[in-house]
Amino acid sequence: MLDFFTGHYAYWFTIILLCVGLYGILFKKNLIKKTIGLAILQISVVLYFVSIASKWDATVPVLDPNIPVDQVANYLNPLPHTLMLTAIVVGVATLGVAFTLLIAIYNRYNTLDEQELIEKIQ
Amino acid sequence: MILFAGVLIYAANDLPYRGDPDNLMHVEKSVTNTQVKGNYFVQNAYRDARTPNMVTVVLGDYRSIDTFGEQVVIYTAGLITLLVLRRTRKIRRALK
Amino acid sequence: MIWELELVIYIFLLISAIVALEVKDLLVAVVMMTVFSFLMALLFVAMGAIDVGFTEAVIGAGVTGILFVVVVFQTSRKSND
Amino acid sequence: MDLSLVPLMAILVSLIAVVPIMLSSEKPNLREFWTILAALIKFGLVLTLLPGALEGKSVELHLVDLAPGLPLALKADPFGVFFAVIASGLWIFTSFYSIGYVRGAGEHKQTRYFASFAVCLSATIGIAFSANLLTFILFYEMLTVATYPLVIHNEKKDGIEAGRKYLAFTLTAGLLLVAASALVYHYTGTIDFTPGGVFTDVELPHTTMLVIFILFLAAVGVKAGIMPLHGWLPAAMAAPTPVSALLHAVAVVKSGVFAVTRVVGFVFGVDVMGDYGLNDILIVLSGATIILASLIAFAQDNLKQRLAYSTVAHLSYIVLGVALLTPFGMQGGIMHIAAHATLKITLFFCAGAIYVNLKRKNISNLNGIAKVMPWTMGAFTIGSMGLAGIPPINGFFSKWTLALGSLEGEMVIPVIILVVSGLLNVGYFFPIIYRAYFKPGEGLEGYGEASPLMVVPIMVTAVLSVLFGLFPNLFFGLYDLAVDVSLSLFNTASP
Amino acid sequence: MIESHLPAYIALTFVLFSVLIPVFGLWKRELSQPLAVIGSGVAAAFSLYGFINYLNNGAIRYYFGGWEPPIGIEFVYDGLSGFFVLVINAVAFFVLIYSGEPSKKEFPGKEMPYYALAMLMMLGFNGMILTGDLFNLYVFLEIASLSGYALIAIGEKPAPYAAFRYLIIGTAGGTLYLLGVGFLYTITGTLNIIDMTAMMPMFAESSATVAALILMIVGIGVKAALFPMHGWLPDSYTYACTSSTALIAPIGTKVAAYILFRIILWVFGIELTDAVAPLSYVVGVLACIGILYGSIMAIAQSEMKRMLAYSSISQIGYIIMGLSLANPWGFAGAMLHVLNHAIMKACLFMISGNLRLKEGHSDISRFDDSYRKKYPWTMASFSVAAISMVGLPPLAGFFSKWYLALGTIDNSNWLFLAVILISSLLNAVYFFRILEKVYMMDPEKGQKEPKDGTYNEVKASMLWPTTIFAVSLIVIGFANAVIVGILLDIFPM
Amino acid sequence: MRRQFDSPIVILGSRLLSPYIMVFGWYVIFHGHYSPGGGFQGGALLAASILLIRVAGGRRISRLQIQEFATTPLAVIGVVIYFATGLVSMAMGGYFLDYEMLPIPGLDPAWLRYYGILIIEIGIGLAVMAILIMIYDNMVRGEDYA
Repeated sequence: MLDFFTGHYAYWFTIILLCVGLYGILFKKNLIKKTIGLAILQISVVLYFVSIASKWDATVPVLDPNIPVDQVANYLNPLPHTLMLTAIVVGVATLGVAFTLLIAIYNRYNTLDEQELIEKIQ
Repeated sequence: MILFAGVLIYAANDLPYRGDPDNLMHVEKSVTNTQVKGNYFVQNAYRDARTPNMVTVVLGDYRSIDTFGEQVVIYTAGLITLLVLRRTRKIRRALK
Repeated sequence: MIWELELVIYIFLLISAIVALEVKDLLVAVVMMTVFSFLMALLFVAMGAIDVGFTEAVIGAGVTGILFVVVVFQTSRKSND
Repeated sequence: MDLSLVPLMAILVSLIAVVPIMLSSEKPNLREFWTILAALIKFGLVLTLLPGALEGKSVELHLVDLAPGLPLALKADPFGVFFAVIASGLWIFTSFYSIGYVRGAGEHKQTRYFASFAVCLSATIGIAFSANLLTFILFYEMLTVATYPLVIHNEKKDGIEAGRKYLAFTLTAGLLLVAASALVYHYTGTIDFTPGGVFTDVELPHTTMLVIFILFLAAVGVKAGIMPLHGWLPAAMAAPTPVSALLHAVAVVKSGVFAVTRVVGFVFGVDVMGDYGLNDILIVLSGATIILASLIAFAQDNLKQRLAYSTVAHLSYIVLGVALLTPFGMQGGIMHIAAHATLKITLFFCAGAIYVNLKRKNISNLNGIAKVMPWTMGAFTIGSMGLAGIPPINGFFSKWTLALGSLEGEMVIPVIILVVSGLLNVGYFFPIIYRAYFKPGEGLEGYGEASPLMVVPIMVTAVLSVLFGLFPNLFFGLYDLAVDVSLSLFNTASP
Repeated sequence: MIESHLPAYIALTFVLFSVLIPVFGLWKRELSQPLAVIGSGVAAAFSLYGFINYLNNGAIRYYFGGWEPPIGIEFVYDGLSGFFVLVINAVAFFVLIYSGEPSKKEFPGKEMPYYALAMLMMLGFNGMILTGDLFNLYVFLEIASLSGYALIAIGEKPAPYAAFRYLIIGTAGGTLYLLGVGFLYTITGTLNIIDMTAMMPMFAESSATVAALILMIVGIGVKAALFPMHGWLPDSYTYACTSSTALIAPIGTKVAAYILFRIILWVFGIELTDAVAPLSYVVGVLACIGILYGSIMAIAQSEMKRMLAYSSISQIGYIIMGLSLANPWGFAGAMLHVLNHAIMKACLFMISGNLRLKEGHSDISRFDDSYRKKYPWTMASFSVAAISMVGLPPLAGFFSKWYLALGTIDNSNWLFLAVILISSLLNAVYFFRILEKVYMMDPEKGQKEPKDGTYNEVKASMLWPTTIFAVSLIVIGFANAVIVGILLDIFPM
Repeated sequence: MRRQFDSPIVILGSRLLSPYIMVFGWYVIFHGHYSPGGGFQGGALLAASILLIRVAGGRRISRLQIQEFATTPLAVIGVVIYFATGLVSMAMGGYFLDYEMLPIPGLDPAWLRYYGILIIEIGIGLAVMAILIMIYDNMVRGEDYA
């Protein structure tokens, strides 16, 4: 049972974080809040990848001459890390675009509240 | 959203234990007997590029097109701010 | 990997995420978002992903934080929810 | 001479004619010259196919593949040639008549009118010469679209309503046809028109067969005006009269019954129809349509509406004949295509002439017009007598054959239906004639006969129908063709 | 030599031009659009050559950095990707030619970033199609999406808001896709598509696989505007400027559909997809609802662009339905519909752009019969495209529906067949409504004579792409046997 | 943001901090082979050092550093460095981004890869720095929607 817990608790927390992010996206009316929810969602996925890369008792994926590489269990899996570097940067780019659009919206309608925006558009 | 959480929890029960070095993404050969990436990277990164930081090697060499794409994403974001927000002085004068 | 440490960070992460979403002052929300990013970076490092942690600290907490602040200053600071 | 390209050329002639017609929109005479030229060439081309068809041969032509294994194929078999001869022959008269009509009535957008007309004829000939269902669908839809501008020609509210109704009916029909064809293709692997049907090698559950048949029936039944699906036809009478005359008496509705015949004889096959008892549905529906439509025709005061319901009734004669599944019945049905075409076109021409000349549409206003328009009313009398089935006009002959066919199939009810509807025909046509000849007219001073461009075609078609009645084989051996067709269906079906 | 590098060339052409455009655009703004046209033209030529080469010599696998998969990342140029690349590049080429004129009016002074982003978006789409790596796909997906958001944000006043909504939904979708990839990676240990395909049968029963599949379908379904996830589409397409809509509408959703095809038919295979839950059937039902919903909403619209946007939702449904049928006919129908719909939608949006440029609006209720005189060619193209959308032979639109109908019958799926038929009728309703307006006098205004309009057709650079698309619809209609023959060979089962 | 902060301490502090962050940024780029870091992190740090001054000092001071119009060319240069590396290796007969084919004489393939990675990291660093500054500049300026 403890085994199952230690094996899975990281997933559960990630899932909760994902749900929090999704909640922000779906139910928050303020557009900046939505953006924050988006950021949480993205980082949670990053967290998932990072947590699957881990191995018990392994070291970081930087070569240490004292630790042999033929024992794979000695090093963490570098691939998810790489992927997540990319994903983080992609997330920042997305957020940049979102901010740009937010400023454009505010310039035009002087509000960032979804309800008011819909009223003003119609 | 509850549906979403349900799907995820359903999925998580079948995921392999975290941190177990015997996971399929960590072992040497996959079920169809092909090379597993994570393993290969750990073992051969230094030999291939003389760089101790495996992440850098994967980023810059094995999956370089990913990184290139990533750079292009950033480049895209820059151009987008340019497109949506900025107007050059020349144009502003022309519009007046 | 010390799972007790991770557990603590996880709980703080959750708190900061929820606060960031629920607080009415957007500047506070943005600051909480930065805190969230920073905790996340900490967690990454604790899990051994030093590169990712570094990147998250620099980009997630640093640059995104600045940009968030710029947006809040450029637009409004109040939120209805 | 190699005939294989002739069907294609016959289709393309009027399609190509659209270009000069459009280009000479500013010069009415030149434009109408193109129309008539195209009509004549088309008729000539169709006639070149006739000798071969009389010998029972078919001309086949495979063009591009429309889908893997499904070519755009043309096949001028006797039945197709039969239909093509009627359609293209009557187009010549209609062209002349149209000129008189549109000028007399001062219609607008005459170029569009003639261009659409030409396209319609292409589509009709295409339907006649289609070798498989896919090609058939192609031309069927083309006919739908090309007729639409003609239906809404007056661009008044009723015209547009009629156009919408027309599109609703025919497009649905087209889609059902697509579905039905796809089903046939799925089950049999072919959708070529084969005398005797494509289902000979396939055993299907009764329900499946029934579903396919009902889909087909709903699809082609719309254009054939079978009763619950006839709604568009009276509405479409908002179109100019030549359109009603050629399209709603000949081209479109006859494509419908042509399609019914194709489906019964060439897709299902006579035997299959009989084995699965599918023809009973057709007999019941068409019988009901004949009686009901005739009764409704009584109630119509508008002359064109009355003619329209008469059309609905007479189309069902053909369907009935086909559904009897006997050689005589089939033959009578096919002959009635020709008979009804000539007769109804005469009647519509007359109605149009009356409208253009006197601006009168309603039957109650027709008192005494025979004195003003003797020729027109004479032709009208011939036409209505023919439809009522009075010898020696050609309507009698086909009805007689139909009756023979039903007796041959040992069915009595169709005969009764034929007799009753004949009486009903008399009932709704003769009051018109009575009014025209014997009631004193009002306000007719100063009016004379319609322009010769209209009267001559009327007379020609009237005379034609009389001659057909007397000598069925006189023109182009149409009678022999009909006999050949019906026999071919029955011979191949029983090897 | 060139053959083996083709997949890279196609994508790199767009990179090259997305860099060249700022370089020249900072110096001379007017050069941006011609450069973009050249770029997409070169790419279209490459993809045409590549497709012919594929037909003769078979698929190409290109290893980036010289690392063989699964170590490195590869580009796979096989039949499916070749077909899609050809379609989207050809369409983009013509749309970019077209966009020269409207761009002067709609976003003056912003040509340089606009066309650079258009190139980047095409890079993203091409990359998504060509790549053989699931994570790489995500990267390209984000490139394409980000530039798509930006292109949509240019337009009328509410455009940024529409783009922002699209961004939120789209990025969430992309993130869910990434999570799905994560699940797959966790259980298989690979990211390469071909590698994963070989391993998949061993993990089909795992709940994580099913969840990954669901997440991917949802994530990509957002981009494809699959029914419950379509919310972003109508606003985005309506408020965006003409050139953006004409560029994104025909291409964007198709590429997402491509990914669904790749995942469901190739990576998982239809048996594995349905092993635990009848997912493909669920997707098909959603597609059906989307078809009907889109058609009905389109009837309710009075704005032509919005109507076309709803029509897009409905048409995407056809493609996804063909996917869920998972038999050769359904596949061929869906693929043919990808081609047809790309051309039809591009043509129709370009026509709405023509009208907006000349009339200043594209409100259907204000159309009248003078348009026929003023814009004869535009209206002729519209008639062709509209009739093709309705699905009347011999135009291209009919045949995709024909094959789809055959596919539904092959599966004995009468519900889908009925949906195809009903939606065709609904299509007819909203297109004939416009045709009626344009070609006829309005009876209610009591107008006696047609309004006179003098010939006022748009410039050649706008007119030609429109008419070429219209003509190509007829050509495709007659040549579809050839295309379908090729497509049936591509089908994986 | 747009205007200078009133407090001199803020601007002084940021001016003091900025050069060190910048140096650290370059260090991270070049030392990415041996320790965590690389183009993105380094580029972000470089951008941070410049943004710090901008946030504190407003637009007037920002002219003294990298000017606004210079960011787009810098970004293009960054992308071009990466792209050209790939193209060169392609031109030398390899695959795109195949560093073994880079025309640097006298090095075995592994070292070629080492330098190839370094080159692209520099490209990434430049591009990221330029673009993050660009995003900031454009956002601060705001949109002048008619």
